[in-house]
Amino acid sequence: MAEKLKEIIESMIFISVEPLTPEKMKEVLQDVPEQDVAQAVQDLVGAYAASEGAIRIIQTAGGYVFSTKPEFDPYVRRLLQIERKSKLSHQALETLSAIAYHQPVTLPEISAIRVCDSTYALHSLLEKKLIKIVGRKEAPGRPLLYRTTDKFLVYFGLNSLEDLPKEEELKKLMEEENA
Amino acid sequence: MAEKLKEIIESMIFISVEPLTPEKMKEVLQDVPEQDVAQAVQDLVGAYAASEGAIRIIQTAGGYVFSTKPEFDPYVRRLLQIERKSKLSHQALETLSAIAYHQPVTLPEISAIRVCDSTYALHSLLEKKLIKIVGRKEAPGRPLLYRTTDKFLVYFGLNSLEDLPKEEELKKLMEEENA
Amino acid sequence: MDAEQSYQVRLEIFEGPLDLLLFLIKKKKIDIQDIPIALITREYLDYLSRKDRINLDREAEFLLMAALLIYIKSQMLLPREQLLVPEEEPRKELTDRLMDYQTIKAVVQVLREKEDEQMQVWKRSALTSPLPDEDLDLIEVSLFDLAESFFTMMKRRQGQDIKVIKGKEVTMAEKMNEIVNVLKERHYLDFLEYLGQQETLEEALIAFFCLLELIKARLVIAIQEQLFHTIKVWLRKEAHGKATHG
Repeated sequence: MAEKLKEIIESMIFISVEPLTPEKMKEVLQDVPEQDVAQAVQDLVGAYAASEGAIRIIQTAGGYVFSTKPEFDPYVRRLLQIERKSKLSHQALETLSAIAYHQPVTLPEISAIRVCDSTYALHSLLEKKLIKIVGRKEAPGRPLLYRTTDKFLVYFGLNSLEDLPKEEELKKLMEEENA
Repeated sequence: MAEKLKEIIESMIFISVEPLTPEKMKEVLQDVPEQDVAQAVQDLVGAYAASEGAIRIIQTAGGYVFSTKPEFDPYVRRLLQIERKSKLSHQALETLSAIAYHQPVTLPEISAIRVCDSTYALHSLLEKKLIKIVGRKEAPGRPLLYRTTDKFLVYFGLNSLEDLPKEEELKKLMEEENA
Repeated sequence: MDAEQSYQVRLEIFEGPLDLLLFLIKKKKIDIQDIPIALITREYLDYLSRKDRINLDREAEFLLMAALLIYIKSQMLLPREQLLVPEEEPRKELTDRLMDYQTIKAVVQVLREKEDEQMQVWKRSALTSPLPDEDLDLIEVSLFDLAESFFTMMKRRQGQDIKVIKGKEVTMAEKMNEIVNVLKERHYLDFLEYLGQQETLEEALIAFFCLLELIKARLVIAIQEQLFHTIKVWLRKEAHGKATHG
């Protein structure tokens, strides 16, 4: 094991979500002398620091963790922003499902269905053009009515709203889970 | 930027939760010629493959992602205190195979191929997000159609559905089996 | 039966009728393109008669295949004026299905190997990112997620609504009569389903106690087939007359 000690520690730091502490390392590498582990960690950190690569190992919160070098921050940020935009959050998904099954529907109605204020989620769905405003409801305050768009159909690979799974179909599948 | 291209891509792959696709790279690196990006990716993957380190970059689901090398599996599991990753049941795997080779496909079709009711297996695959609903079949009862997901590719370390063994390869396997 | 065969048999847990058929075909060294139906049918039925060797949960599927085999056999015994073209051969569909299933079995093998490989490889799923990741929690959104999200939400809502106690007054006697009448009409009652149909929590509770009373009075019989499964309630036969006046 000794000759691979540096790499073993590398794999452990890589996979840890929290900074990997020397105590944790010790738990896994029980038979390895403490000073050997300490030396291997130092070698590893040094090797990454000396390399030309974009990642390094930093010591923080009493442990070790991989991080990108600061100079790559702009690219990382740009990437994360793009990834963020292209995904639906749980909030958005729940709001979208409420609209899909109840359309046309108003914001207060959606919030009532979800038992949760849905203003933010609604805006993000409008921005993504998955829903649209189709008019106002003849009700006190004349709230705006929302419907799903054609983009919604394309996003979920539907031909029409008729294609949405029916309650019975879903129920059958969900019951299997509890069986 | 050019001289740091390899490292920029490295930082992006490192930070990306899902396999980083060339399209995503392009979105961030708008002005960089496509072939330069492709070359840098190849250099980067090669450099990691050649290194002694514990991590490498693998190509899966049409993108790139960091992973540990298989030999460090015992240490990672000890660290995470995981006995073994749980495998798919035979039922689920057989159903998944039928879907992979016949997609898009309906539940009755899958059950017919297996001569075995596949509702339960289908649900567990949906829950694991290894398959997804992609629409309805234009047939009596308009049954839902299923397809494998990107997570399916990642799970089996495939880059695309093209990577699934071809008919001839399977035939060879079957002959060996019957020999 | 020799020792080797019994050993083999114990190892086999057939995944379905096709799996069993393929096993028999291999054992008898039969050409899949030219299956002697009479022989394979006999072998297959032989296996079924030793039921402990197949997965009993899917007995119906195994029996269905037996019926299909017998059907093919009878078709082949019918006198014909001319030879059938290969496509009309009743064995053709069976061969096709078996071939198809054989492919799937090979795929399973390949995927299992790949799964084994991937089991030893670790990727990072959670990362510390400089941006708040509240919007990053969904990796893949399918139509199923959308629909499931909706129906789960509705279920959650239903759970809340039942806490609202409405004004309707129901007595134990009324409820008991209602239950007995339902049982007479439908012969049995799904316990959970019935409770779920009650308009208010109060009414559901009354129904629950009524059922307990009826069970205690031995007017009805309640059976839970499996742990955590629903309970079914039947009217006892001897109770039919008595319960009318309930």
